[in-house]
Formats: sequence, structure tokens, C-alpha cells
Amino acid sequence: EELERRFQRTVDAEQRIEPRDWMPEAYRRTLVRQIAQHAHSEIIGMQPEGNWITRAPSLRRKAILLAKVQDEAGHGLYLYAATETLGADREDLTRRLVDGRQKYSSIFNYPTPTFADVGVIGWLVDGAAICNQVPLCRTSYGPYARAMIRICKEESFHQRQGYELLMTMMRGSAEQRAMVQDAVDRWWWPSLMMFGPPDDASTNTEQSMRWRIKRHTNDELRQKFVDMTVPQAEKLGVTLPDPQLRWNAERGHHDFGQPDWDEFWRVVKGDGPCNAQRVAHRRRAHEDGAWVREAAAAYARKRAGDAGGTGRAARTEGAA
Amino acid sequence: EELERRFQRTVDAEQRIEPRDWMPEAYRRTLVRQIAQHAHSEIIGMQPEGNWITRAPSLRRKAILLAKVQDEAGHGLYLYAATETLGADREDLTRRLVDGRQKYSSIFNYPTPTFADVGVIGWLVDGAAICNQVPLCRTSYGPYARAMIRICKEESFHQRQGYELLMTMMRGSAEQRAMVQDAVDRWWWPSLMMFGPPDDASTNTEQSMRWRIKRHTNDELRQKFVDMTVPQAEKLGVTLPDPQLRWNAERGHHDFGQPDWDEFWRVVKGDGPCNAQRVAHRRRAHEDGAWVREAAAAYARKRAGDAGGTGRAARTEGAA
Amino acid sequence: RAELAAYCVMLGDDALVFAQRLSEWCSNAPELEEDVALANIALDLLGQARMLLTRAGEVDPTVRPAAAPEHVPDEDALAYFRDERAFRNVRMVEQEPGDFAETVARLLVFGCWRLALFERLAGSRDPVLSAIAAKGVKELAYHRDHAAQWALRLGDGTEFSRERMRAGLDRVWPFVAELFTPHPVETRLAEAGVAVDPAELRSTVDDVLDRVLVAAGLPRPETPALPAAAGLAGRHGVHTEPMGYLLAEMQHIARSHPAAVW
Amino acid sequence: RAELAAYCVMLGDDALVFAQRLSEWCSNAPELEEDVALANIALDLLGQARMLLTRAGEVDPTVRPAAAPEHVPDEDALAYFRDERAFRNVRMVEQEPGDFAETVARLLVFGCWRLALFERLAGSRDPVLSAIAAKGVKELAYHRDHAAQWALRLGDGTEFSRERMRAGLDRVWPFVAELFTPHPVETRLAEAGVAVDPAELRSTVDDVLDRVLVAAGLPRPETPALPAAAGLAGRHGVHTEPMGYLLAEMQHIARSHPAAVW
Repeated sequence: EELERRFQRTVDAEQRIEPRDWMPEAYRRTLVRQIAQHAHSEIIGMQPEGNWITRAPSLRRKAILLAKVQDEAGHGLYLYAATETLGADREDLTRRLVDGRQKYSSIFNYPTPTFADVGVIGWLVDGAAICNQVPLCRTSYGPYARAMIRICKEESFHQRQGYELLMTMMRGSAEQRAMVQDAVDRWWWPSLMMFGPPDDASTNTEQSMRWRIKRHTNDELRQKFVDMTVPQAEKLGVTLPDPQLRWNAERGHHDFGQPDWDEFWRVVKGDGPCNAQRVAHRRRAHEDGAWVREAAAAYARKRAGDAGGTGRAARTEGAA
Repeated sequence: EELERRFQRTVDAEQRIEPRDWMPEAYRRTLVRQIAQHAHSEIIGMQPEGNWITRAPSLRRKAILLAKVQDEAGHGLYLYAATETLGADREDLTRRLVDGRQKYSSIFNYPTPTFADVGVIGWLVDGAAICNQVPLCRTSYGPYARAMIRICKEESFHQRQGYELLMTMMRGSAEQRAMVQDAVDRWWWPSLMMFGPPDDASTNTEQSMRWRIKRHTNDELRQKFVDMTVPQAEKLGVTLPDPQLRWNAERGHHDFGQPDWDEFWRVVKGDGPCNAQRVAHRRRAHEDGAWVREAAAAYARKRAGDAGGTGRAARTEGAA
Repeated sequence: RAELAAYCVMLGDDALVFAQRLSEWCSNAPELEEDVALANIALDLLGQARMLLTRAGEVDPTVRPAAAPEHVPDEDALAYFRDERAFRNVRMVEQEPGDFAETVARLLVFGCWRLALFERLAGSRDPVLSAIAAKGVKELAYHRDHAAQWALRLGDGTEFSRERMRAGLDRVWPFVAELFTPHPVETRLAEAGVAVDPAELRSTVDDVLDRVLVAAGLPRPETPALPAAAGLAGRHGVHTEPMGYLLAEMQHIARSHPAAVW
Repeated sequence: RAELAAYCVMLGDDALVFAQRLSEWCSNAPELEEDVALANIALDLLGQARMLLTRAGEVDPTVRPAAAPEHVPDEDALAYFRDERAFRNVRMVEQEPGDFAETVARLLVFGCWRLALFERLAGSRDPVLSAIAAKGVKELAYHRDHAAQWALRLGDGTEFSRERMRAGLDRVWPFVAELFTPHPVETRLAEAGVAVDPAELRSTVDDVLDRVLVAAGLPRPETPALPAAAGLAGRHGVHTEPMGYLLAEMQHIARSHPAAVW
């Protein structure tokens, strides 16, 4: 009781909870779940863009894209490390991902049929992610907040690169402009879904707000994203595919239509165009790599002269 | 002795030996080896051209190429069937091929880096094969002779298609003409090697001639091929890469240079640019398919109500 | 006429893309007889594709992609100079071949479906479509029977083959629902008596498949249908990720030499 | 200058093609740390390739392929608009990646070789080549060490990993001899003090490899060298068959949209 009050006072005072501090079990569990899902999203998120690395149409774009996908792997690593400060185990979390027991952001369950998708993912998907994540830089749990600061910095960089690619393509051939518009048409609604269901259909928000894990509601963040994106779309010269989209001078915000929430729930529940493919890809990579991780662990044990060592040491060792 | 004399009389009278006839064991062995090598050549020969099926630059050429490679599989089947009339077993011959214990024509150990190679293989390689094979249509062993008649007919068709592709390419862009010339430069000497080493270095020829398995020496056939090809090359507008090539009015034949026989022997012995790849490809296909052949055999046994049936019945069954 | 051309492109792309995948088996099949058989089937489908794409170009010359050089015939203009988003094939045919059992499963389902489609299409009011379909029916009946025979052999062969066949069907099944989902063009042309509404084929195809599965002692797969991406699937040009790689391989040489004549 | 450009293309193509193969690992590595590491190595090599191809274009503008649209920079003109026969990389780097052990084996051999080459090339009379090499030396030392560490872990890890590592080295070994076979351009430029004669690297590279193999308890492979095709190998633009498929994938989009700006 006393511990719990002290914990809440710390949080209310906008101070950080650190790994050695006492915390409510539900707070810990909520955080592990949230950070793990975020980590999984970074890792699964490597695939839709990774689809274009070998086919990128200029060496400069190839290098930018490869570096970006590499950053996503890096983000996954920081975030898994943050869950480990809460007592979670990366191997266990990975198992949950590849067994379909833990989720990742549904946005990555859509395919990337053109190179313009790479730009639009940078612009809209990373843009939406930043809206979601900037407040997390002040989240109550210290290691998570610090990871988010670094991640947000890199995501902004990726977003600018995505936007710059689209700008370049819009200045190119008519075919390229059509390609960009087509990609915007396909990604706009899924991007709006990234903020989660409307507030009245959202659970958990209240407790997460009290714990300062979350600071804005889904609808607030979605509004912010739309307001930020509309002028960027104009500058780019693309049309956002929402006939209800218009400036509301009274509210000082844009009005906009609602995504297809039935589709949202279907994709969240696993029934999206790429869910099975994304998880199968990750599972295959994880299982194909098992013998390598085992070898690294065995080698580390031999070197340590410690036949009872665990896989953990080996993993660190393996991370050359 | 009497049997042997009667056998030789039949052969000398240009009559056919049939499977039920008595034949010298050495004749049988020589034939099995020769026909098997020929069958293996057809099967391995599917690879260098098969390399272009998925990338053929027009649908018409894709269809022609696919049909041609399919014919090669068909030729392999006739020829394996001919060896079976001599008591050989296809599975056993295939083992010898994939274990590297039996040879195939060395020409297929060169790579096919451009689509012009498809045309040049049709023109030169099939052309050389026809020179070698036309006399075999009158070979003393009946099933082999009959298989060769059918094969030669199809090969002539392939040769004309190859030449027609080259003609079309030569009428196309400057790039295409360069591509054809490059392919001719790479395939000319290996094509000359297809007739085997010079007569003075060739073994077995004499006995094979007496048995009417062979009817011309290597050098005779090579000369015939050169005489036939030179005017075709002129008509096509390509240069054959042999500075010694010229018409000799006295002989009534073209004089020409010798291929690099050291390279010939190296490639025959397994040391060519694609030997390992070709055999590994065949081995993989054969081994990957083992479970399918076993399933077909098991199914056939169940249907026959004959639990003691052999794989042979199943293979026929499998050959829908 | 634009809709008729679009419809020819849909049916042509199904055949073209599946022929491309089947031709990957050439020199890789489990036995030589099967190298021959799969090449034959690929050739039949390639032939259908060529007729349908040529017909599309005749009916509506604007289907020719702008990127295609003038001297290239319509069939090649459509096959080699369209981008992924302009291909209208169902997503089933673009999948990587997988093992032999998966290929057999795909050929079985596709063969049953296209045969049922072509049997009805033979009665199309468009005489060219009708003739193409009438010719295709014989070919497709062979494809279906060939696949059905292998489904029996593998389903009732060894324990291992049975398991592979079952797994192959599981991998193909998510793509089945799309075969019966009409695109608006198909619906409208079906009403006009020109096309076939694929929704009407479901029970015919189900019956045939059920009979094959029962005879092979195989369970009907239960893997869920692969959804469209926001309502868009193969017929709208939204494909799965293997499609781009297939096109890269298929089109690379033609695209690299636009001035060439082959 | 034509020869200097040709030499830059050779070294640039080695890096470009190997970077392409290594980037195929991205999202497929055995652990996330390795996704990061292999992407880093691919990025280093891609950077080297871009500098070398750009330099080739500067030194001799005629190396630009005729097919490349004018607005495309030299590095992309060379990477995307050359045909297979114009690529000058050694055949080792174009091979399919194989399993992780095979990739480690290839990276180890290639890293040792290119490091030895760049160490000497840093003394080139050509100031640009010399600067590119000096920068590359640090990167390549990391690549070599990374691969060597994995060779130790796999060679001295489990029985299984040892066997895989041994098999991976066997598959890479046939391509080793080509690394030390000079092309006439290399020989002539080496005499002029501009290039490095690769034949001179053999003993340095052998020493390093031997030390790694001994430490990892691995036998020196004995698989025979892959011969040239009638004297022609990678440096002459005669490649192995995987090369064409690699280029199809790499070039398809760029070739499909020649008027585009990326």
C-alpha cells in the first residue's frame, strides 16, 4: 500500500521509475507487453521495406533503405533490452511472437507492391509512429523513455528520408507520380488505424494514463497526425483519399472520415493480407538460425571454462 | 563362335540386331555405355538452355524454348528405354550419372550467360549433334537406330529454330548483333570438340566401326560439320573465331584450326566451368524427387494388390 | 470493349503467371516423365495466355502499356512492359512453387476452377472468347486429371507423401476464396453473357475437389482465406510479395533491350 | 585511362555484387545482432562500390553504358544499365548466399583478400584509388575479424556447426584461385604502380586463412578450383549462372522506368 502510494507519487511528479525501484506487478506486466509489442513491430517492420532492398532503383536509395531497415533491427534490440530490465527474456518474447501469441503493429500486415511504398511508409507510417512515440519519451519507466528518445530521433530522420523520396518521385515521370498517389491511396487508412480504435472503443487507456505510460488518447493522436500530414500532402501534390477531409476553422482542426474499423479488427485478429506471411518469415529466420545460436553458446561455454553457462552469455558473445 | 559369326554377318549385311537376338557381351556393354551417355547428355543438356526459360524475352521464344527443353527430356526417355532393352536399369544409370561415374557430353559444361547462347546452342551444338547422330539412324542395334531417327528429326527442327533466332537477332539492334557474335566466339571451339579427340588420339573407334555402332571417324564428322557451318555463318553475318579457317579448293573442304585439346581433356575429366554445377543440379532434383517416386511405387503396389511389386511398375504408373 | 479487354487480361494473366511458375520445374521434377508433363501443362497455359492477351490488344488497343516499344506485339507488350500493379491474375498462381505436393495441390485447384470456368465460357457471346475456351477445355481436363492422379498417389502413397500432400493443400487453400470472388468487370460482363461469374463455379469446383480428396483419403483443408488488402486483391492488381520477384525475372531481358527484336 | 576505369569497375563490381548478396540476409539472419552486422558490412561495400564506379565514370566517360539515360549518375548507369557480360566481378561474390556458415566462409575469404589488396592499394599512385583504399582498409579489417570470429564459433561450437562450417568452406574454395589470377589490365596497371597484382597477395591471404582455420580446428578445404570457361572468368565478364538472376532482381525496377528519377 505504502509502496504503491510512493510509486504513484513518483509517477505523478513526472519522475522516472528505474529497474531497481518497486513497481506494481500490473504496471510491470503492462509495460513488458507494450514494449515487447513495440519491439516485435520494429522486427516485423523490417519485412515490408526489406522487400525492396535488393530491387531499389538507385544505389543511393539502396544504401538509405538498407540503413533504415538496419536501424529497425537496432530499435528492436534496444526495446528487447528494455524488457529485460523488467525481467523478461528475449527468447521467450520471440517465441510468443513466432507462435502468434503476441501482437505487433497491424500496419505491417499490408504488402509493398511498388517502390513508392517505401517512401509512403517513411512518410505516413513513420510519421504516425512518431506521433505515437514522442510522448513516450516522457513515459514513466526510465529505460523505456530513454530508448524512445533515441528511437524517435532516428524515426524522424527516416520520415524525412521517406518524404524526400516522394518529393523526388513527384518531380519525376508521370508514371512515378501515379505510383506515389497509388501508394498514398493504399496506406492512408491503415496509417490512421495505427493510433488504435476510437477512444470509446478502447480499453486500458485510463490505467495507462494514470501510470504515465500513455499521455494522450488514440483520437487526440490521430487528430494531431491528420493536422500535421494534410499540409505535407499538399506540398507533395498528392490527394489524401478521404472525401470528408476538410479544415474546420471552428475546431482549429481538420475533420476527417473514419477508417474501416471492421477491417482493423480483422487484421488485428490475424486476418490481414500479410499476417501469416510476416510471422512465418520471422519463424523461419528464427528456426533456421537456431543451430548458429547454439554453436555460439557452446563456444562461449567452452571459452568460459563453464560448462553450466546459459545461452544468455553466448548471445552477448554472439553479438559481435 | 558360330553365334558370333552369325552376329557379324547380320551386322555386315546392314541388318538390325534386335533385343531378343544373341549379341557379344562387349557389344552389349559398349552400347549400354554409349546410349546411356547419350541419354545423360540429353538430360544434362536441359540445364544450360533451361537457364533461360523463365527469362526468355518474348512469349513466342519462351514457348519454343520450353518445348525444346521438354523434347530433350523426351529424348532422354527414349534412350533410357533403349538401354532397358539391353538389360540396363534406369535408376542404376541415373545413380552413375549423379555419382559422376558416367559421363555426358562435355559441351554442357559451359555456361549460358546471354539469350544469344540459346540460339547458338541450337545452331552449333544441335548442328554438331546431328552430324554425329544422323549416321546412328543406321546403327546396327534396332531400338537405338529407331530412337535416333525420331531424335534426329526433332533435333533438325531445333537447329532450324536456333538459326532462325540468330537471324532475327542479327536483324535487330547493334547490341543484339554483338551478343550473337560473342556467343559464337564462346561456343565455336567447344562445338568442334563435340566430335571427340582427333582420330590418332581416339580409342575404341575401330571395334565400334566393325560393329556398325559408329560409321565415321571423329575427324570426318568434324570436317563435315565445318563445311556445313561456314556458309551458314556467312549468311548469318558472324565471324567464326578461327584465323586458320579457309576454303581449300584442292581438298574440296575447309581447312581449320584445332581446338585446345588440353581444355577438352580437362573438361572431360570433370574440370570444366560447370561440371560440378550440372551434376549437383541433377543430383538434387533426383534426390528431392525420391519421396515422390516412392509414393507412386507404394500407391501402385496397393492398387495391384501386390505387396511384393517393385519400383519398376510404379515408375510406369508414375509416368502419367 | 474496354471491359472485354480487361477480362481477357485477367484470364490471360492467370495463365501466363501460372505457366511461368510451372516452367520453373523444368529439369527439377521428381522424374523425367514429370518434367515432360509439367512442361506440357505450362505450354498449354502459355498458349492460352498468348491468345487472350492478343485478343485484349485487338479489342482495345489502349490496354497496351505506354512503356512498350511500338514494334513489340501486343502479347509481349502486355507480358513484358506492364508493372506489377497492372497485372490482374489471382494471387494463387503467383506463389512460389513449393515442393511437388504443393504444386500438385495448386494445379488441382486451379485446373478444376479454370476447367469449370472455360466450360461455361465456351458459351460466351464473344466468338473469340468462346473459341479460346472451347480449345482450352480439353487441355484443362488433362491438367486436372493429371493433378488428381498425383493427389491420389501422394495421398494414398506413403505416410510421408500423405503428410506432404496435406501440407501442400493447406498452403494452397488460403488462395481458393479469391477464385470465386467476382470483380465488377466480371459481374457486368457475365450479365451481358460474355463472361462467367466466378461465384457460380463454387459448387461445381467444390464437388470435384471433394471427390478427389475423399478418394485420396485427404481431409478438406481448413486454413483460412487470405484476405484482400483493403478490398484489393489480384484482380485489382494488388499482389503478394513473390509477384514482384517473378516479374523481375520474367521481364528483365525484354526490359533491358527495348529496341531489340527477338 | 581506359584501363584505370576498367580497374575501378572490377573492384567496384566485386563490392557491389557482394553487397547485393549480403543484403539478402537482412531480416533473415540467425539473430538480430547479425542482421545489424551483415547490413553494416553490406553498407560498407556498397559505399566502396559507389566511390569506385563514380571514379570509373570520371576517369573515362566512355565506360557509361549506352543504354543508360543521360540523367542517371555514373554509379547507377554502371550498376543498373550494364548487361551481365559487362560486369567484371570475380565469380565468388555472385554465388547464392547458402546457409550462414557458407556466408561466413565467403566473407572470411573475401575479407582477407580484399583487405590485403586495399592495404597495398593505399600506396597507389592514383590519389583517388589510394584514398578509397585507405578508407576501405578499416572497414575490411572489421569484416575479416567479424567473419573470423564466427568461423571460430562455428568451427569450435557444436558438432553440427563444425560440419556446416566445413561444408561452407568447401563450397567457397573453388572460387579462391580466381582471386589471385591477374587480368592483363591488373598486371599492366600494377607495373605502373597504380593497381595491385593479385597474384602477389596469395601468401599473405593464405597465412591469415591458415591461422583462422587452425584456431577453429578446421581442415583446409581441398575442393578443386573452378576453371575459367575457355580462359574467360569473372574479370572477363563470363560469370556463373546465378549472376543473371541477381542482375534481374537488382536492375528490374531501374530498367523498367528509364525516364524516372529516384
